[in-house]
Amino acid sequence: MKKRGVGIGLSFYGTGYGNGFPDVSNAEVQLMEDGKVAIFVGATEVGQGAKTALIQIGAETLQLDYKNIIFINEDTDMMPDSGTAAATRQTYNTGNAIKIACENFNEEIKKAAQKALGLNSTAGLIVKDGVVYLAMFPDKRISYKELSKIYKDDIIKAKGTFTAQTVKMDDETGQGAPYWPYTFNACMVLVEVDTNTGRVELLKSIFAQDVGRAVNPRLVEGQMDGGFAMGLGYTLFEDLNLDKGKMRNNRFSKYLIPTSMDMIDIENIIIEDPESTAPYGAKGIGEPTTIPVGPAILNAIYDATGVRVTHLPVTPENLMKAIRESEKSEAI
Amino acid sequence: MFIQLVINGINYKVDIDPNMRLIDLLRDKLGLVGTKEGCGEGECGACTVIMDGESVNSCMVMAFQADGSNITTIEGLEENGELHPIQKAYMEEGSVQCGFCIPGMIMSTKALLDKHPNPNREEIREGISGNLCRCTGYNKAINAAERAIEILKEGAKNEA
Amino acid sequence: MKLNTVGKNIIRVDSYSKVTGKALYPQDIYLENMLYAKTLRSESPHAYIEVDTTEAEKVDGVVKIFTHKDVPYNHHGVVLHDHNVFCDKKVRSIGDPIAFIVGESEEACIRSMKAIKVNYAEIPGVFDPVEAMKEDSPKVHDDKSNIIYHYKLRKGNVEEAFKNCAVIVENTYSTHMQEHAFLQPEAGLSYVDEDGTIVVVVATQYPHYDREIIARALNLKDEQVRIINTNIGGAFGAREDITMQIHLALASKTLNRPVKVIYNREESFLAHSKRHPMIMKYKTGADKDGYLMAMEAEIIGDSGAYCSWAINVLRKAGVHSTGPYVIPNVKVDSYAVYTNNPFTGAMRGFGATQVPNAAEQQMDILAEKLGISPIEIRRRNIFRVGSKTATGQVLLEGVPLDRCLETIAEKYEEFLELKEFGNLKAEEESI
Amino acid sequence: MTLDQVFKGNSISEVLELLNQYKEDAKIIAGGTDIIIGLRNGKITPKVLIDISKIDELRQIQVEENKIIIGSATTYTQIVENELFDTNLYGFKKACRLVGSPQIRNKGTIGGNIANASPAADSIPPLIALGAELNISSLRGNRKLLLEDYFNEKEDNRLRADELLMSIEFEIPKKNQVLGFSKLGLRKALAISRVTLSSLIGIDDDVNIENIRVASGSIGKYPMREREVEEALIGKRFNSEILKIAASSLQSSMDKRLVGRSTYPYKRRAVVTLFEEVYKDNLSYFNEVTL
Repeated sequence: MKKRGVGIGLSFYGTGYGNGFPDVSNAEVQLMEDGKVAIFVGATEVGQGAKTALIQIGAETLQLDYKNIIFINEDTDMMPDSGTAAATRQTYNTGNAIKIACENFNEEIKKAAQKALGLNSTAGLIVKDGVVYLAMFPDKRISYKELSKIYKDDIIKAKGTFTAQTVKMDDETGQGAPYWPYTFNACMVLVEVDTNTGRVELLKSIFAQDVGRAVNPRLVEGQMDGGFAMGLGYTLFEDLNLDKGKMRNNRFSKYLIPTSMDMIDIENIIIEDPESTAPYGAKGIGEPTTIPVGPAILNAIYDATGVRVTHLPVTPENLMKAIRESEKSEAI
Repeated sequence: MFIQLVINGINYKVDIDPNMRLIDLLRDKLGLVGTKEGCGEGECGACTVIMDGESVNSCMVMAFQADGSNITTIEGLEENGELHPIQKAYMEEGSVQCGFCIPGMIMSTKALLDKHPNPNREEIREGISGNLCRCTGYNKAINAAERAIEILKEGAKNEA
Repeated sequence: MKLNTVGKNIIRVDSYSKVTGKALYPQDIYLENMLYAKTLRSESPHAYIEVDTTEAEKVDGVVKIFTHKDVPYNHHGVVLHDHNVFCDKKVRSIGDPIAFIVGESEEACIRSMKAIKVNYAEIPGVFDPVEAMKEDSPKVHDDKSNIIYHYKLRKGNVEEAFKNCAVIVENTYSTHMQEHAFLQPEAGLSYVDEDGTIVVVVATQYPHYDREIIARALNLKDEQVRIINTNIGGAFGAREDITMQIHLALASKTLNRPVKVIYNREESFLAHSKRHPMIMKYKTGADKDGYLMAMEAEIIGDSGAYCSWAINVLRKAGVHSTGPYVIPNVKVDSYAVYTNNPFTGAMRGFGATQVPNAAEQQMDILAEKLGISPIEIRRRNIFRVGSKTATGQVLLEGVPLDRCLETIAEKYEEFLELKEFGNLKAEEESI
Repeated sequence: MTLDQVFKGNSISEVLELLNQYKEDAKIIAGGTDIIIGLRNGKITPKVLIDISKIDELRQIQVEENKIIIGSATTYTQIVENELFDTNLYGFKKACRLVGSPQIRNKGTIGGNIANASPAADSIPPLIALGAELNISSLRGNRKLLLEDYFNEKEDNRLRADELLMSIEFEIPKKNQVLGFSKLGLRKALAISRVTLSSLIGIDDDVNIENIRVASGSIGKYPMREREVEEALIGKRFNSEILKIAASSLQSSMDKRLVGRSTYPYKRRAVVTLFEEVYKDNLSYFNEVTL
């Protein structure tokens, strides 16, 4: 018999290392010889889109076309330490470090322009599209390219460091402010359960994700789809089948992650609420997108079958076991 | 032993070891490293190439079996420096994340569209169902296939 | 604020190289005069070992077999240094590295690896974290307690609060171990630069950490090690801990030649961490109007044979155990425990992924008992701007959970209709 | 891997010669989807590999009088794309379409699944239900074997070292017969089947079951005929009433066969859904076709 159910799941997620640990990101910005601007950070692109999102934050702060930014994040000899690409921290933490470094760079380049243009102050100087000019007299202007030629031996550069604020929790009471910022989401699913085979089929889902501000909405949607698929696999398919410390399912023919046919189109809704301490309000969302999926599916399975599954994964056999047990107890 | 085959339009005569798989030939011998190995058992599809018109896992083909075949790998899709419409669509639709599955995914999409130029979303899902991806949840790859179909149609119209 | 670039769907800057197959991952790089390597791993979950490489060294094409004897500081780990670079006396889980065989070809390394004799003197293992917490359980790390960490959260008075609850729900939930299953299996290369710098080319989440840990293991200064991070084929937390980085650096430093290693999928499963399985005992109470009054939880996380991030993960699980709800009285104890299972560590959600499977089901059970909808009970309890979390943190801003909830709530009726429609149809068709 | 020599077979006679020469040292490769895994993990260690995937006679689907003959190196994709399997043989097409993934179906062959005796081979139960026979050749001669006899405990029936599986043949079902198939996998693609069921059912003018063959996969040691189910259903009116009978008679067979196995309670119940699916497919065929 096929039975349908609706379930929801909410979650919150504290980003960053947390618990008062020095969560430091560094960034360096430098004018290159061709007038382009290089950003050096130790923020790893693992596929989440850090490189693109961080370039966008840099471009925004530098008021520069993103194509004129050179982004170096691959070599420890060239880049400062920006912490790990984990804890959903790169957009917020390294994004802030880049923003600060770029703001500092804007001041440095204004100073350089002041000298080159023979002005008596940097006041009123504007940086825009690779040019520094005086707002009240726009003829006073100099391009980054020209500046790079003048300052060849005295490279224009700046640094930025950001340390996230968290408070270590008390050892006995756990009281403290362990993470900041928090990211929130809500997910709802409609599933269909076959009460003979225990197969759970996903039919429909809507997923609302707080992002602070979406630096690149399409990348955010990609994270939401991917997070959903991982949550789906975690809940319904993936089982290492551990036996006395040995993983029986240790390859892809046995450890089943969702295929394209197991996924469905998700209605992804991005909720924006810019966070004042974040770069342009943007918070990280990498990890949170996977969290509410399982709970929503579990609640939907209950709604469909009246059976509470308290042990993951809900493989067909595990679900059937739970269904049989609940039928037995009902019979008594 | 020597085998002869065409890869991305180029004739090759290569000396192979009998134990070599097609993926080993492509990567280790010919430097075509865009074809990836993700599982070695035909499950993940990262090593997908098109062999005589059909998508195959190059980890599931022995190199000697490819003698006389015509093979297209991801490196063979660009023409005169112009990206293939599927490649363009993957970029535009944001279908790429870590990228490791992408060459295989694109080759499967190409094999699908070569045979069936107008699949619906479900048929696209089936067409890439032999390509595992852990990052994207597949949906943007399906969007890209749909976008590629549009680009290909526009191209055909312009030619006509 | 008018923004020019932020908020725009610009095309990913790395996508051109990735759609053309030009993006290089470590396995795609071939260097001249390059050696290959294989890692011999433990087949036992808990045993004393004796390793004899005499025969293996004689295998044609083998250049050197590295073991613990070759490592100046044979320890590493992201929090505690409880991993061995190569196990010396004891293995603690299946997959622990024992030796690194370097040779002229991969085949030579495999032949040699098979010729290494490892004598395993089995020790009773412990595979259940609850068992492992008992005093008389086998100890994974010498005589140290298996309990690595205990996080305590105390707010208000749960005993008193439960007395005043209209409904109380008690359940024990458990979650399993999850594999990251990124598509690119681990691979890496190393070589020595003209100036003597040891260069390790890998795909890692945190290159500066790798540099530091390699330098420490090999007794070098940080500046003597350089990490080049290639394209990375997914991580999800599994590229936080060290896998082959020290092995490669050691081999190139010793042999002064490039060395490459590629894990196959099975080895990848063995080499990196997993998501912590957790046992979560929950007691949650609400008043008759559906407002949460108290929650008590005990969370036990299986760290496997090594700590990795267990302390931080179980801390995070504890902090997030309430779900995004205001609860005035909270008591949480979370524990990280050693067992002889594969080690667990960072994975997407980092402890905050497991607990909602319990907390969110508790919410629905409470709602059902109170006769209100799952949406409604959440509406009454969610964090909003100004709410205080169980740790006493004031959520000053950026709490649009109400908007997230209302966004899905708008579709709740539609989902229910589709459910009813499907159920009616199934009943009609039922045979 | 242990290979010294590999041959690309150009003709059947050449392959038979090679098999005769190398015997146990040789292995046939067609699609390679099973054998390469075996070579890589050391489960099989042949010295010689003979490829038959390019021999045209072995990769064609022919109709001869009332029979369909499928060459052993025919791929699943060839079957899925062949119109012969669109109507009352749809169950066979469905089984082939549910194999692995497009890449696997493009390489994997119908003969490979049989020769490797994979217990979870999806295409076997429908062929057993069709009463398919195997044509096997060697330099010593030819033999015919019922597919359902291939998968039993008699090792004699299995392919010998010098033998080549040439083709699989079966009678084309009549218009009043339909082949049904259903599969329970753990996911929707790349799924190894937990249980499969297939049936060939023929009905008479009064809509009574005139003839029937039922076969299962993964509810025994090997794919097999389910005679108890056949006996229970023959002569019965083809309507939803038969589902209960089918399920309970199969369950009673399973009770004898599987009891004590950890998967038994699960599979015992799952077959109910599988029978429903087969029944629905069959019903829609009978509804569409005017007999």
